[in-house]
Amino acid sequence: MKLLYFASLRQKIGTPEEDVTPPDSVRDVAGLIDWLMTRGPGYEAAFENRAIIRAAIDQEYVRFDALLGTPSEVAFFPPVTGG
Amino acid sequence: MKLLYFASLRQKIGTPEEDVTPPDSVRDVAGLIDWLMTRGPGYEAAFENRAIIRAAIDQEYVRFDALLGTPSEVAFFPPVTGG
Amino acid sequence: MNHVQTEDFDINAEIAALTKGRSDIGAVVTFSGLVRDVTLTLEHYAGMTERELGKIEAEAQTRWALQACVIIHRIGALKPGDNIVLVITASAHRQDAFEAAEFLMDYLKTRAPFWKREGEDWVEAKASDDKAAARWQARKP
Amino acid sequence: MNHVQTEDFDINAEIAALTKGRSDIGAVVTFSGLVRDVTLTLEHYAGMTERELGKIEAEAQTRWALQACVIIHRIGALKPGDNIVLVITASAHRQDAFEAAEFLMDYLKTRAPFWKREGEDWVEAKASDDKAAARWQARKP
Repeated sequence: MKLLYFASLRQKIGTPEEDVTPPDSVRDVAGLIDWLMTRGPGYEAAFENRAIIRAAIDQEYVRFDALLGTPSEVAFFPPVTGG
Repeated sequence: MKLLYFASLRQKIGTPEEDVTPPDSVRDVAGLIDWLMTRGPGYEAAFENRAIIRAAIDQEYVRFDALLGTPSEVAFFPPVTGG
Repeated sequence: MNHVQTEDFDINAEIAALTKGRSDIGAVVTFSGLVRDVTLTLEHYAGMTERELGKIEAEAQTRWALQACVIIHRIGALKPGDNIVLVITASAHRQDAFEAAEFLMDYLKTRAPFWKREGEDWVEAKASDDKAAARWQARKP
Repeated sequence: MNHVQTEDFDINAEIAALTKGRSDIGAVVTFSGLVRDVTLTLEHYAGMTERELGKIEAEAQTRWALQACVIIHRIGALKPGDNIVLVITASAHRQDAFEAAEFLMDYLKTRAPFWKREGEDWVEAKASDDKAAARWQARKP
Protein backbone atom coordinates (compact mmCIF):
# COMPACT_ATOMS: atom_id res chain seq x y z
CA MET A 1 0.00 0.00 0.00
CA LYS A 2 1.41 3.36 -1.07
CA LEU A 3 1.43 5.95 1.71
CA LEU A 4 2.09 9.68 1.30
CA TYR A 5 2.97 12.13 4.06
CA PHE A 6 2.93 15.90 3.80
CA ALA A 7 4.22 18.92 5.72
CA SER A 8 4.88 18.30 9.44
CA LEU A 9 3.94 14.62 9.12
CA ARG A 10 6.49 14.12 6.40
CA GLN A 11 9.15 15.76 8.55
CA LYS A 12 8.34 13.69 11.63
CA ILE A 13 8.19 10.40 9.73
CA GLY A 14 11.22 11.31 7.66
CA THR A 15 9.93 10.35 4.21
CA PRO A 16 7.37 11.75 1.76
CA GLU A 17 6.28 8.34 0.54
CA GLU A 18 6.60 4.64 1.31
CA ASP A 19 5.16 1.26 0.40
CA VAL A 20 3.87 -0.73 3.33
CA THR A 21 2.11 -4.06 3.81
CA PRO A 22 -0.10 -3.81 6.87
CA PRO A 23 -1.50 -7.02 8.39
CA ASP A 24 -4.97 -8.21 7.28
CA SER A 25 -6.40 -7.02 10.59
CA VAL A 26 -5.94 -3.42 9.42
CA ARG A 27 -9.27 -2.62 7.74
CA ASP A 28 -9.84 1.11 8.15
CA VAL A 29 -7.90 4.37 8.39
CA ALA A 30 -7.92 4.35 12.20
CA GLY A 31 -6.49 0.81 12.17
CA LEU A 32 -3.80 1.86 9.71
CA ILE A 33 -2.78 4.74 11.98
CA ASP A 34 -2.68 2.37 14.99
CA TRP A 35 -0.43 0.02 13.08
CA LEU A 36 1.84 2.82 11.75
CA MET A 37 2.36 4.08 15.31
CA THR A 38 3.99 0.75 16.24
CA ARG A 39 6.68 1.38 13.62
CA GLY A 40 8.83 3.83 15.58
CA PRO A 41 9.06 7.14 17.43
CA GLY A 42 8.76 9.25 14.23
CA TYR A 43 5.37 7.68 13.48
CA GLU A 44 4.34 8.00 17.12
CA ALA A 45 5.13 11.72 17.05
CA ALA A 46 3.41 12.20 13.68
CA PHE A 47 0.13 10.57 14.67
CA GLU A 48 0.08 11.49 18.38
CA ASN A 49 -2.64 14.13 18.06
CA ARG A 50 -5.28 12.66 15.75
CA ALA A 51 -7.44 15.77 15.96
CA ILE A 52 -4.97 17.48 13.64
CA ILE A 53 -4.51 14.61 11.18
CA ARG A 54 -6.30 14.63 7.85
CA ALA A 55 -6.53 11.48 5.72
CA ALA A 56 -7.23 10.99 2.02
CA ILE A 57 -7.75 7.76 0.10
CA ASP A 58 -7.02 8.12 -3.61
CA GLN A 59 -6.99 11.91 -3.23
CA GLU A 60 -10.39 12.16 -1.55
CA TYR A 61 -10.82 13.23 2.07
CA VAL A 62 -12.01 10.36 4.26
CA ARG A 63 -12.97 9.93 7.89
CA PHE A 64 -10.94 7.63 10.11
CA ASP A 65 -13.68 4.98 10.01
CA ALA A 66 -13.38 4.72 6.20
CA LEU A 67 -12.51 1.22 4.99
CA LEU A 68 -9.18 1.07 3.17
CA GLY A 69 -10.16 -1.29 0.36
CA THR A 70 -7.39 -1.53 -2.25
CA PRO A 71 -6.38 2.09 -2.80
CA SER A 72 -3.73 3.42 -5.14
CA GLU A 73 -2.56 5.75 -2.39
CA VAL A 74 -3.38 6.80 1.14
CA ALA A 75 -2.22 10.22 2.32
CA PHE A 76 -1.85 11.72 5.77
CA PHE A 77 -1.30 15.40 6.45
CA PRO A 78 -2.00 18.20 8.94
CA PRO A 79 -4.81 20.77 8.47
CA VAL A 80 -4.22 22.69 5.28
CA THR A 81 -2.87 26.26 5.33
CA GLY A 82 -2.96 27.46 1.73
CA GLY A 83 -4.54 30.62 0.39
CA MET B 1 -29.08 81.51 -7.47
CA LYS B 2 -27.19 79.01 -9.65
CA LEU B 3 -29.19 75.90 -10.46
CA LEU B 4 -27.84 72.69 -12.02
CA TYR B 5 -29.89 69.93 -13.64
CA PHE B 6 -28.64 66.47 -14.56
CA ALA B 7 -29.73 63.51 -16.66
CA SER B 8 -33.49 63.29 -17.33
CA LEU B 9 -34.14 66.56 -15.45
CA ARG B 10 -31.68 68.40 -17.67
CA GLN B 11 -33.40 66.98 -20.76
CA LYS B 12 -36.88 67.90 -19.59
CA ILE B 13 -35.90 71.41 -18.51
CA GLY B 14 -33.72 71.89 -21.59
CA THR B 15 -30.63 73.35 -19.92
CA PRO B 16 -27.85 72.03 -17.69
CA GLU B 17 -27.54 75.22 -15.71
CA GLU B 18 -29.26 78.56 -15.12
CA ASP B 19 -29.22 81.54 -12.81
CA VAL B 20 -32.56 82.33 -11.20
CA THR B 21 -33.85 84.85 -8.68
CA PRO B 22 -36.71 83.24 -6.75
CA PRO B 23 -38.96 85.49 -4.65
CA ASP B 24 -38.11 85.96 -0.96
CA SER B 25 -40.98 83.64 -0.02
CA VAL B 26 -38.92 80.71 -1.34
CA ARG B 27 -37.04 79.53 1.75
CA ASP B 28 -36.45 75.82 1.34
CA VAL B 29 -35.87 73.22 -1.39
CA ALA B 30 -39.56 72.26 -1.56
CA GLY B 31 -40.45 75.93 -2.02
CA LEU B 32 -37.88 76.28 -4.76
CA ILE B 33 -39.35 73.28 -6.59
CA ASP B 34 -42.87 74.73 -6.23
CA TRP B 35 -41.68 77.99 -7.71
CA LEU B 36 -39.71 76.33 -10.55
CA MET B 37 -42.82 74.36 -11.55
CA THR B 38 -44.60 77.62 -12.31
CA ARG B 39 -41.98 78.42 -14.94
CA GLY B 40 -43.30 76.19 -17.73
CA PRO B 41 -44.23 72.70 -18.89
CA GLY B 42 -40.57 71.50 -18.99
CA TYR B 43 -40.20 72.26 -15.30
CA GLU B 44 -43.58 70.75 -14.55
CA ALA B 45 -42.57 67.52 -16.25
CA ALA B 46 -39.18 67.50 -14.55
CA PHE B 47 -40.49 67.92 -11.01
CA GLU B 48 -43.80 66.08 -11.40
CA ASN B 49 -42.77 63.00 -9.42
CA ARG B 50 -40.88 64.29 -6.39
CA ALA B 51 -40.20 60.79 -5.09
CA ILE B 52 -37.56 60.43 -7.79
CA ILE B 53 -35.95 63.85 -7.40
CA ARG B 54 -32.69 64.22 -5.49
CA ALA B 55 -31.45 67.64 -4.38
CA ALA B 56 -28.00 68.86 -3.39
CA ILE B 57 -26.98 72.23 -1.99
CA ASP B 58 -23.33 73.06 -2.60
CA GLN B 59 -22.69 69.44 -3.63
CA GLU B 60 -24.18 67.89 -0.48
CA TYR B 61 -27.38 65.86 -0.51
CA VAL B 62 -30.22 67.64 1.27
CA ARG B 63 -33.82 66.87 2.14
CA PHE B 64 -36.61 68.96 0.66
CA ASP B 65 -37.14 70.74 3.97
CA ALA B 66 -33.55 72.03 3.94
CA LEU B 67 -33.29 75.82 4.04
CA LEU B 68 -31.66 77.30 0.94
CA GLY B 69 -29.55 79.98 2.64
CA THR B 70 -27.13 81.58 0.17
CA PRO B 71 -25.69 78.64 -1.71
CA SER B 72 -23.13 78.68 -4.50
CA GLU B 73 -25.20 76.10 -6.36
CA VAL B 74 -28.33 74.00 -6.00
CA ALA B 75 -28.59 70.81 -8.05
CA PHE B 76 -31.55 68.60 -8.97
CA PHE B 77 -31.25 65.15 -10.46
CA PRO B 78 -32.91 61.72 -10.62
CA PRO B 79 -31.73 58.74 -8.54
CA VAL B 80 -28.14 57.91 -9.45
CA THR B 81 -27.30 54.93 -11.66
CA GLY B 82 -23.50 54.70 -11.72
CA GLY B 83 -21.32 51.71 -10.95
CA MET C 1 -6.78 58.40 -4.78
CA ASN C 2 -10.17 58.27 -6.55
CA HIS C 3 -10.56 59.18 -10.21
CA VAL C 4 -13.31 60.01 -12.66
CA GLN C 5 -11.98 59.52 -16.16
CA THR C 6 -12.95 58.73 -19.75
CA GLU C 7 -10.03 56.39 -20.39
CA ASP C 8 -9.93 52.73 -19.32
CA PHE C 9 -8.13 51.64 -16.15
CA ASP C 10 -5.28 49.16 -15.66
CA ILE C 11 -5.99 46.87 -12.70
CA ASN C 12 -2.42 45.54 -12.45
CA ALA C 13 -1.02 49.07 -12.34
CA GLU C 14 -3.58 50.20 -9.75
CA ILE C 15 -2.87 47.21 -7.49
CA ALA C 16 0.88 47.77 -7.88
CA ALA C 17 0.45 51.42 -6.86
CA LEU C 18 -1.42 50.38 -3.70
CA THR C 19 0.87 47.55 -2.64
CA LYS C 20 4.30 48.78 -3.78
CA GLY C 21 6.99 48.51 -1.11
CA ARG C 22 4.53 47.28 1.52
CA SER C 23 4.48 43.96 3.34
CA ASP C 24 1.49 44.61 5.60
CA ILE C 25 -1.13 43.80 2.94
CA GLY C 26 -2.38 40.21 2.92
CA ALA C 27 -5.53 40.63 0.86
CA VAL C 28 -6.44 42.67 -2.21
CA VAL C 29 -9.97 42.60 -3.58
CA THR C 30 -10.92 44.22 -6.87
CA PHE C 31 -14.36 44.74 -8.30
CA SER C 32 -14.79 45.71 -11.93
CA GLY C 33 -18.17 46.61 -13.32
CA LEU C 34 -18.55 46.01 -17.05
CA VAL C 35 -21.07 47.08 -19.67
CA ARG C 36 -23.30 44.20 -20.68
CA ASP C 37 -25.24 43.97 -23.94
CA VAL C 38 -25.90 47.67 -24.45
CA THR C 39 -24.18 50.90 -25.40
CA LEU C 40 -24.05 53.36 -22.55
CA THR C 41 -23.26 57.01 -22.02
CA LEU C 42 -22.20 57.95 -18.51
CA GLU C 43 -22.48 61.46 -17.15
CA HIS C 44 -21.79 62.81 -13.69
CA TYR C 45 -21.96 65.87 -11.47
CA ALA C 46 -18.33 67.00 -11.54
CA GLY C 47 -17.23 68.17 -8.13
CA MET C 48 -19.98 66.46 -6.15
CA THR C 49 -18.88 63.08 -7.52
CA GLU C 50 -15.37 63.48 -6.14
CA ARG C 51 -16.77 64.65 -2.79
CA GLU C 52 -19.15 61.69 -2.55
CA LEU C 53 -16.46 59.19 -3.52
CA GLY C 54 -14.20 60.70 -0.87
CA LYS C 55 -16.95 60.41 1.74
CA ILE C 56 -17.75 56.82 0.78
CA GLU C 57 -14.07 55.91 0.98
CA ALA C 58 -13.68 57.65 4.35
CA GLU C 59 -16.70 55.77 5.67
CA ALA C 60 -15.15 52.45 4.55
CA GLN C 61 -11.91 53.39 6.30
CA THR C 62 -13.75 53.92 9.60
CA ARG C 63 -15.61 50.62 9.31
CA TRP C 64 -12.79 48.27 8.26
CA ALA C 65 -9.05 48.02 8.79
CA LEU C 66 -7.97 48.99 5.28
CA GLN C 67 -4.38 49.58 4.23
CA ALA C 68 -5.59 51.29 1.08
CA CYS C 69 -8.51 51.65 -1.25
CA VAL C 70 -9.28 53.31 -4.56
CA ILE C 71 -12.33 53.97 -6.68
CA ILE C 72 -12.08 54.69 -10.42
CA HIS C 73 -15.19 55.47 -12.43
CA ARG C 74 -15.37 56.06 -16.15
CA ILE C 75 -17.62 58.57 -17.91
CA GLY C 76 -18.52 59.11 -21.55
CA ALA C 77 -19.47 56.58 -24.23
CA LEU C 78 -19.02 52.91 -23.38
CA LYS C 79 -19.75 49.80 -25.42
CA PRO C 80 -20.47 46.17 -24.46
CA GLY C 81 -17.60 44.61 -22.55
CA ASP C 82 -16.07 47.96 -21.57
CA ASN C 83 -15.06 48.61 -17.99
CA ILE C 84 -17.26 51.09 -16.11
CA VAL C 85 -15.97 51.11 -12.55
CA LEU C 86 -13.10 49.73 -10.50
CA VAL C 87 -12.95 49.41 -6.74
CA ILE C 88 -9.84 48.06 -5.01
CA THR C 89 -9.47 47.38 -1.31
CA ALA C 90 -6.30 46.23 0.46
CA SER C 91 -6.18 44.91 3.99
CA ALA C 92 -4.22 42.59 6.25
CA HIS C 93 -7.14 40.13 6.18
CA ARG C 94 -9.51 38.99 3.50
CA GLN C 95 -12.77 39.57 5.36
CA ASP C 96 -12.09 43.31 5.66
CA ALA C 97 -11.07 43.59 2.02
CA PHE C 98 -14.16 41.72 0.77
CA GLU C 99 -16.67 43.54 2.95
CA ALA C 100 -15.20 46.96 2.26
CA ALA C 101 -15.29 46.36 -1.51
CA GLU C 102 -18.95 45.33 -1.35
CA PHE C 103 -19.73 48.35 0.80
CA LEU C 104 -17.94 50.75 -1.56
CA MET C 105 -19.88 49.40 -4.54
CA ASP C 106 -23.23 49.47 -2.73
CA TYR C 107 -22.71 53.06 -1.59
CA LEU C 108 -21.27 54.20 -4.90
CA LYS C 109 -24.31 52.78 -6.72
CA THR C 110 -26.75 54.67 -4.53
CA ARG C 111 -24.90 57.91 -3.69
CA ALA C 112 -22.29 58.89 -6.26
CA PRO C 113 -23.92 61.23 -8.82
CA PHE C 114 -23.45 59.27 -12.04
CA TRP C 115 -26.19 58.57 -14.56
CA LYS C 116 -26.29 56.02 -17.35
CA ARG C 117 -28.07 56.62 -20.62
CA GLU C 118 -28.83 53.75 -22.97
CA GLY C 119 -29.41 55.30 -26.39
CA GLU C 120 -32.04 57.97 -25.64
CA ASP C 121 -33.31 56.35 -22.44
CA TRP C 122 -31.99 57.04 -18.98
CA VAL C 123 -31.34 53.87 -17.04
CA GLU C 124 -33.63 53.61 -14.02
CA ALA C 125 -32.31 53.15 -10.50
CA LYS C 126 -32.83 49.66 -9.09
CA ALA C 127 -34.60 48.93 -5.81
CA SER C 128 -32.13 46.06 -5.31
CA ASP C 129 -29.30 48.60 -5.11
CA ASP C 130 -31.12 50.58 -2.41
CA LYS C 131 -31.68 47.34 -0.51
CA ALA C 132 -28.01 46.36 -0.85
CA ALA C 133 -26.92 49.74 0.50
CA ALA C 134 -29.47 49.63 3.35
CA ARG C 135 -27.99 46.47 4.85
CA TRP C 136 -24.87 48.43 5.89
CA GLN C 137 -26.95 50.92 7.88
CA ALA C 138 -27.89 48.19 10.35
CA ARG C 139 -24.19 47.46 10.84
CA LYS C 140 -23.08 51.00 11.56
CA PRO C 141 -20.07 50.98 13.89
CA MET D 1 -9.04 26.63 -15.69
CA ASN D 2 -7.31 26.32 -12.30
CA HIS D 3 -3.54 26.32 -11.97
CA VAL D 4 -0.90 25.46 -9.42
CA GLN D 5 2.33 27.15 -10.41
CA THR D 6 5.61 28.53 -9.09
CA GLU D 7 5.55 31.67 -11.27
CA ASP D 8 3.56 34.81 -10.50
CA PHE D 9 0.20 35.49 -12.11
CA ASP D 10 -1.01 38.41 -14.23
CA ILE D 11 -4.44 39.60 -13.09
CA ASN D 12 -5.11 41.70 -16.22
CA ALA D 13 -4.33 38.74 -18.47
CA GLU D 14 -6.48 36.37 -16.43
CA ILE D 15 -9.45 38.75 -16.45
CA ALA D 16 -9.01 39.31 -20.18
CA ALA D 17 -9.03 35.54 -20.76
CA LEU D 18 -12.31 35.19 -18.83
CA THR D 19 -14.12 38.15 -20.36
CA LYS D 20 -12.77 38.20 -23.93
CA GLY D 21 -15.48 38.47 -26.59
CA ARG D 22 -18.29 38.28 -24.03
CA SER D 23 -20.93 40.87 -23.22
CA ASP D 24 -22.85 38.90 -20.60
CA ILE D 25 -20.46 39.69 -17.74
CA GLY D 26 -21.36 42.70 -15.62
CA ALA D 27 -19.18 42.02 -12.57
CA VAL D 28 -15.66 40.69 -12.09
CA VAL D 29 -14.26 40.18 -8.59
CA THR D 30 -10.65 39.27 -7.94
CA PHE D 31 -9.08 38.25 -4.68
CA SER D 32 -5.29 38.19 -4.36
CA GLY D 33 -3.65 36.81 -1.25
CA LEU D 34 -0.18 38.23 -0.55
CA VAL D 35 2.68 37.25 1.72
CA ARG D 36 2.93 39.60 4.67
CA ASP D 37 6.06 40.14 6.77
CA VAL D 38 7.55 36.65 6.48
CA THR D 39 9.27 34.36 4.02
CA LEU D 40 7.15 31.36 3.12
CA THR D 41 7.58 28.04 1.39
CA LEU D 42 4.42 26.55 -0.05
CA GLU D 43 4.03 22.85 -0.75
CA HIS D 44 1.01 20.88 -1.90
CA TYR D 45 -0.34 17.41 -2.64
CA ALA D 46 -0.05 17.34 -6.43
CA GLY D 47 -3.06 15.67 -7.96
CA MET D 48 -5.35 16.02 -4.96
CA THR D 49 -4.95 19.81 -5.09
CA GLU D 50 -6.25 20.01 -8.63
CA ARG D 51 -9.16 17.69 -7.76
CA GLU D 52 -10.10 19.76 -4.71
CA LEU D 53 -9.86 23.05 -6.61
CA GLY D 54 -12.07 21.55 -9.30
CA LYS D 55 -14.62 20.43 -6.70
CA ILE D 56 -14.61 23.80 -4.96
CA GLU D 57 -15.12 25.56 -8.28
CA ALA D 58 -17.93 23.18 -9.26
CA GLU D 59 -19.63 23.80 -5.92
CA ALA D 60 -19.44 27.57 -6.50
CA GLN D 61 -20.96 27.10 -9.97
CA THR D 62 -23.97 25.28 -8.47
CA ARG D 63 -24.49 27.94 -5.80
CA TRP D 64 -24.17 31.11 -7.88
CA ALA D 65 -24.83 32.18 -11.46
CA LEU D 66 -21.21 32.47 -12.59
CA GLN D 67 -20.12 33.13 -16.15
CA ALA D 68 -16.62 32.02 -15.28
CA CYS D 69 -14.19 31.55 -12.45
CA VAL D 70 -10.55 30.65 -11.97
CA ILE D 71 -8.25 29.79 -9.08
CA ILE D 72 -4.47 30.15 -9.35
CA HIS D 73 -2.26 29.13 -6.44
CA ARG D 74 1.50 29.48 -6.25
CA ILE D 75 3.89 27.00 -4.66
CA GLY D 76 7.58 27.21 -3.74
CA ALA D 77 9.52 30.00 -2.04
CA LEU D 78 7.73 33.31 -1.56
CA LYS D 79 8.90 36.54 0.02
CA PRO D 80 7.06 39.50 1.62
CA GLY D 81 4.74 41.20 -0.84
CA ASP D 82 4.63 38.23 -3.23
CA ASN D 83 1.33 36.96 -4.54
CA ILE D 84 0.18 33.60 -3.15
CA VAL D 85 -3.26 33.00 -4.56
CA LEU D 86 -5.67 34.52 -7.07
CA VAL D 87 -9.40 33.88 -7.32
CA ILE D 88 -11.47 35.50 -10.06
CA THR D 89 -15.23 35.29 -10.42
CA ALA D 90 -17.31 36.71 -13.26
CA SER D 91 -21.07 37.07 -13.20
CA ALA D 92 -23.90 39.15 -14.60
CA HIS D 93 -24.41 40.69 -11.13
CA ARG D 94 -22.06 41.83 -8.42
CA GLN D 95 -23.63 39.95 -5.52
CA ASP D 96 -22.96 36.59 -7.17
CA ALA D 97 -19.40 37.52 -8.05
CA PHE D 98 -18.61 38.78 -4.53
CA GLU D 99 -20.18 35.88 -2.68
CA ALA D 100 -18.66 33.25 -4.94
CA ALA D 101 -15.18 34.76 -4.54
CA GLU D 102 -15.51 34.73 -0.74
CA PHE D 103 -16.78 31.16 -0.86
CA LEU D 104 -13.93 30.01 -3.10
CA MET D 105 -11.35 31.52 -0.74
CA ASP D 106 -13.00 30.10 2.39
CA TYR D 107 -13.19 26.62 0.90
CA LEU D 108 -9.72 26.78 -0.61
CA LYS D 109 -8.27 27.78 2.76
CA THR D 110 -9.83 24.82 4.54
CA ARG D 111 -9.84 22.08 1.88
CA ALA D 112 -7.16 22.50 -0.78
CA PRO D 113 -4.06 20.54 0.31
CA PHE D 114 -1.47 23.32 0.52
CA TRP D 115 0.83 23.90 3.47
CA LYS D 116 2.86 26.97 4.35
CA ARG D 117 6.21 26.77 6.07
CA GLU D 118 7.77 29.86 7.66
CA GLY D 119 11.47 29.15 8.00
CA GLU D 120 11.51 25.78 9.81
CA ASP D 121 8.02 26.14 11.28
CA TRP D 122 4.83 24.96 9.67
CA VAL D 123 2.12 27.58 9.76
CA GLU D 124 -0.81 26.45 11.90
CA ALA D 125 -4.34 26.31 10.58
CA LYS D 126 -6.61 29.07 11.90
CA ALA D 127 -9.92 28.46 13.65
CA SER D 128 -11.19 31.65 11.97
CA ASP D 129 -10.79 29.95 8.57
CA ASP D 130 -12.85 26.95 9.70
CA LYS D 131 -15.50 29.32 10.99
CA ALA D 132 -15.52 31.28 7.72
CA ALA D 133 -15.97 28.05 5.73
CA ALA D 134 -18.69 26.78 8.08
CA ARG D 135 -20.99 29.73 7.40
CA TRP D 136 -21.55 28.44 3.85
CA GLN D 137 -22.78 25.07 5.13
CA ALA D 138 -25.83 26.73 6.64
CA ARG D 139 -26.60 28.24 3.22
CA LYS D 140 -26.40 25.04 1.22
CA PRO D 141 -28.73 25.24 -1.80
